[in-house]
Amino acid sequence: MITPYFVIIPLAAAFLIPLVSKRKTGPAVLLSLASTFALVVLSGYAFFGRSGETLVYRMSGWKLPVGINLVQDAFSSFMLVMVSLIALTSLVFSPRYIDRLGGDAKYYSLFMVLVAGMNGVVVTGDLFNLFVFMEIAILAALALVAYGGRAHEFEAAFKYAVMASVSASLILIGIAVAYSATSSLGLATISRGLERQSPILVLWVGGLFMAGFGLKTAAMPFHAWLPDAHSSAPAPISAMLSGVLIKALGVYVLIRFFYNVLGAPPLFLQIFLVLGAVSIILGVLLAIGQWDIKRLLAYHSISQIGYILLAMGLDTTLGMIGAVYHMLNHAVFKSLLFYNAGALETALGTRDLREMGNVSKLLPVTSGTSLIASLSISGVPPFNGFFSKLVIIIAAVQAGQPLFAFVAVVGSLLTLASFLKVQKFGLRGGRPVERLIGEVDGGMKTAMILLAALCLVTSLLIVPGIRETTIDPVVKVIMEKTGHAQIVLEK
Amino acid sequence: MRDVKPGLTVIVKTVNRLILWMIFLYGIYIILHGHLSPGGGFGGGVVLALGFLGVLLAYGRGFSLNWLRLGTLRDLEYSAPLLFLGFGLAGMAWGGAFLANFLSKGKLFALLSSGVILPLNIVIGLKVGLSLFLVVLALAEFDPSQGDDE
Amino acid sequence: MTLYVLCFALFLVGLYGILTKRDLVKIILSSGIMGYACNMMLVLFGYRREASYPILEKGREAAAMVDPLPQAMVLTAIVIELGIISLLAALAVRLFQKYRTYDITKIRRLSG
Amino acid sequence: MDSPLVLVIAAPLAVALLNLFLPIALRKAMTVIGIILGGVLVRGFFGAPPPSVALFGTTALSLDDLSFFSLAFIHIIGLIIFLFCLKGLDPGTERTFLVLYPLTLACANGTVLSSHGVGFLVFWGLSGLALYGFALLGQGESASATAKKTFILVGGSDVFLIMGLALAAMSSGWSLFDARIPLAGPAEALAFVFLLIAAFAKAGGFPLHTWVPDFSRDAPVESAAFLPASLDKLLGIYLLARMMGGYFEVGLFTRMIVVTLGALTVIVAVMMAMVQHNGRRLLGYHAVSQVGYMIMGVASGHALAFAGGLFHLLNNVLYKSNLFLALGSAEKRAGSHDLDELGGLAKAMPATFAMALVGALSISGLPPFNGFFSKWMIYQGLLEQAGGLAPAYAVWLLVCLIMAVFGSALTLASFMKFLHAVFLGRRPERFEGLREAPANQWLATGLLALLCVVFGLFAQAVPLRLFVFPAAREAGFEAFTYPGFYRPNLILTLFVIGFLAGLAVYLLTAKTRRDGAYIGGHVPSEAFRVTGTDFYKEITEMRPLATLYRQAENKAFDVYDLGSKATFGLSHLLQRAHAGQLQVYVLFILFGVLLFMILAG
Repeated sequence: MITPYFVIIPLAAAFLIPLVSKRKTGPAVLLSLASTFALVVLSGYAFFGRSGETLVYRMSGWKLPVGINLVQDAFSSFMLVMVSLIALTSLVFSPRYIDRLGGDAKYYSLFMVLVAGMNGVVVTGDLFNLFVFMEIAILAALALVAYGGRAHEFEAAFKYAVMASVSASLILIGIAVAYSATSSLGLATISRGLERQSPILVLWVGGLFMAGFGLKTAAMPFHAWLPDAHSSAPAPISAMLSGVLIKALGVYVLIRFFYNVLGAPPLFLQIFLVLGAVSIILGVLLAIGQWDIKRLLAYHSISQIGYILLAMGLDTTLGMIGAVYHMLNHAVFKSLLFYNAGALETALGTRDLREMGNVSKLLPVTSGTSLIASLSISGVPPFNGFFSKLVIIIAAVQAGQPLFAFVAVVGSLLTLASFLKVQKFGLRGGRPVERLIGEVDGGMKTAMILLAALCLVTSLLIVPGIRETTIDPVVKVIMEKTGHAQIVLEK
Repeated sequence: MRDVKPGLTVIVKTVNRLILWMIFLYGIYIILHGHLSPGGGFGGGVVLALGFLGVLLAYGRGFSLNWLRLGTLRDLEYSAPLLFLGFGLAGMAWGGAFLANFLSKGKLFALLSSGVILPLNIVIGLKVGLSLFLVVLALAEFDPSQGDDE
Repeated sequence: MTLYVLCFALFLVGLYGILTKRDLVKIILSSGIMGYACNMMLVLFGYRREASYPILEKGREAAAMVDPLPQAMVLTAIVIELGIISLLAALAVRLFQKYRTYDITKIRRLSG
Repeated sequence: MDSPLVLVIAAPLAVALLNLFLPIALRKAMTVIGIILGGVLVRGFFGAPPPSVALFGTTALSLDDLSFFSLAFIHIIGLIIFLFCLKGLDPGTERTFLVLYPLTLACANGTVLSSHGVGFLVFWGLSGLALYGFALLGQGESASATAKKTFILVGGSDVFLIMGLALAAMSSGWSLFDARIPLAGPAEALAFVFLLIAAFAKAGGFPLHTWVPDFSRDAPVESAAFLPASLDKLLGIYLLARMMGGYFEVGLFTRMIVVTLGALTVIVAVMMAMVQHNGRRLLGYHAVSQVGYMIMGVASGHALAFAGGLFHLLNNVLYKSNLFLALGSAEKRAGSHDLDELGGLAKAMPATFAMALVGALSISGLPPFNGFFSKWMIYQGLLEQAGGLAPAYAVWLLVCLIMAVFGSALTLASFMKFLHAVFLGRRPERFEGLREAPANQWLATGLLALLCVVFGLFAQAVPLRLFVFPAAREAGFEAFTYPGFYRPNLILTLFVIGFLAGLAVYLLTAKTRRDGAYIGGHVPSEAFRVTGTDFYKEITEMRPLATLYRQAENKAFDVYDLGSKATFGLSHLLQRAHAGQLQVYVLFILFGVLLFMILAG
């Protein structure tokens, strides 16, 4: 049984790191890289080797409804692959960047706690356990946002922390209501229990969770922490936050809870649609006016999450394919974009687009990969973003929601506009840059090239034949809805 | 000006000296009886941390840090969760699942009973006590009057 | 019922604090109050009328007990809250070092 | 997978990938080989269309006469323009250029061969991406802004295409070739509008045309001839022809709207073209204005006009790339594409001048060149159609027609200015000793000019019979009757006779004296040189036009600029809600929670 190792490995690494590396960061880097690599291999094995199977792991041997169980199905494995991949590239990117901030081994330790928290959320089958892992991840994320030690970083972390504690309270009340109604905490047993409850109660629980996890997702009225936090964090952490944290803690939980536990109640699907549409448009409108490159990227995270929410709200298989696929794609290109921003910041010493210029000669890797990432996020073929947006728009039209499809279309157009703005001012502007302040080192380049290649490779996932082994099992798990609880309970 | 000794008055110090070991004893008692009565690793750990906190308040930072080795404390704190994970893995190896019991369960209401819970409580107590103390210590290190305006 | 209403009132007190207070420390305390309200709610949900504490003792029959699980959850939630609050406190001190104020309305370098 | 259809796309694609690693000389050789290989394959399709290619259970690629029409000319024009590129590319950007060129060809081939909507989308978007790539190669100060604008308009229209095809697929599936969608419900109407947006943005139709002149000014001149003047027209009008010829069942009113847009394109662009001081921008605006005729022809729904529209597309591709390349030759020698700085190059570059003259006469619609023939077909078709319509519609159509004819006259005027400014007039002193353009360049423009003449003289025998009429038939337009009387050979004979007579009169009777300019005894200096751009200066000062021109200069009519202003305004408004106030942020959350609670009852 490999499921618990997804939490054990990063957690052990997190606490081993400060023990083995006192002054030098070398061992810390090696240890974290090694453990993340192990996670990549494990999750890859879990996803490709045992795809379609639902594994249930009972902690200390206790059965449901008493014990805590870990559930690993295709959807969890998919998320695990995503988290580990982005974490690996983020760690490859980190060393030089963190050294520049005066970094020490604590960074890597916190990083591994973050990974452990996210993995925990993804593999757990228990509601309260999920809450705990979520808080672990949030705590690590808060500390990492403030890691640079500058004024605005503390500010962002503080605001994020206050808002996160509000949402934690909401989630806790939701858990309390769910527990009082069903006397259990396992997701599967709650799903069974809520079927017998009055629909009003289900709506209340849903509303509380929607608000609580909506904040982690950064859907539109709950988004205000995101641009601050994601733009203030060190670049590799921004990549982790925007790339996977909002998905592992937000989207994943929303899908899991509303589809597999509540069985996709229509009211919430409507809410998903509306939140998604609002997030797409307002997020991208806010983004296009930014001059700080990382803030611009952060607002785009809101807008792209909107696409995922919109696709989730369609309640069709095609829509869910779009949502899952876009989730992976967004993780890839958004992380890459944040690495680009980090590399630019290292090389030019500024994040303001107006102070940058034509660096395509001086920084060929950065500008090349950022072009690829920009085109991906704007939905230009042959990159991955095109295909997921295509699927989402087609799904929206086929689901009889052309209005929402049109919102997605307009959002895509504005996304393109704002990323061409980044290209024009940041990387290929008229003003040539003579001199670089810092050097973009091999690790950064490796991370960027890796993700740029992934931008192309992941577009293959939509090809029929490959899709059957990658995205389809994930979607199958989700679209089983409450039937999934039955499978878990029977194990 | 006479030079001010760090810490509080001699009364506090004396009382603290007398009471400290009792606090520790109480904390350890709670930790060890976690599986029998209310309490356990977390509660006991907090009491332990309060004991340390007393020293810190009474004698000041300098003395406390001399008295306790910060590095050792940190290492202990970091290794506590590792120990916890170790027990979990041992459960996997011998008990069949993560954190499963692999020790003898003993007799009900005896101190050495309930298998793996007792050692886990001890580990948790260690972790909580040290963590809390270190958190307070870290907060005490800040000097709001110092700092760089940005 | 009264207890639930009071719990909710406590929650609102916390929320009110976060929404209206300017001082960082008061905001931290308010968020703590909100957390406590939730914890109490959780404990209340596990309460059963005329039941005793959920501990098995020598010489005592296993009678009706309140639900122990919410209490365990509350304990965990408290630990988490402790973590968040200590982090918030640390951030507040560092914020003061940087901004020379505890007023949250003056700490707004990130906008737009 | 070994179908020749796949090979037509794969060959240039493989060349593009190979070119990433080869030295420059080999890149050129590979590209030539790739295009010729493709051309041979396409030649093989003539009369014997290859079987369709199926992918994942649906027909992905297939060839009908309309796609064959586009495919053939993609190859012809690709080869000729590449002949021009063999020598004289900008060394700084040469390497990338030689990768993008075959890539663009591959995408264009893929676009016209895709019968499945998704494949079409992918190739269509890729060709837009290639366009952006070329735009990024531009060197001037405004090049990066132009690249941005180009790709926002062209790439942005792709998402509308996605939406349009998705909506259309609801009623007829994903096949582009054999669908007949009635414009009945709002979904179909919306699909039509979205596809129209995509086609207009690609081809450069009003009001989405504004990227064309900018791109023409800033991108490398070869790419201006290659993309906005040729391939993008081929693709955009290809899509429009598909839409109008069978994909949708279009009603009269819709046709009239599109025809009106076409007429507006003609007149607006040509008015702008006339006052340009920059040669490339001038040609760019004309590239837009010519699209207007194609749109009118293709959209009108009359068989002859449809064929005329397609024929005009071919002709435009020929003479417009000819003109761009000729200007490019001049520019590479003289170092400027500003009409005010050029002048008198005819003596130094006689071959280039001759070719440009043919192009200019063609575009202005002078018989017997090809431009006249296709315009004539369109006019005839429209006139005939107007005869069969209700009076209101007939008047409407006639107004459009008059606008188009007027545009044609202005085109002639504009090209007189162009020729004068570049090749005639007095030569500035710094152009002494300029040499003729390299042979490959005037050979390329010469080939294009030759084709212009051939297509004009033998229109019936060659292009119409072989390419245009089959394509129009594919779109469901069958009866081609010529109501008027036009015979190019006769016209040519009359012209030649007239010309010879004039020459005879000149040689026999007149005694001409040649002398320098006399300016009251002053030494003629640069300041007294009359540049071509002054011809139409008054137009910009004429009374209602003056305000319009001023507004146009401030980009008041530019969709792109209006859109960006609106967007940034909204953005600014929203930013004020995110002023860093924690309390406000928490209120957002509270608002959301209350909303959910209310919804949950």
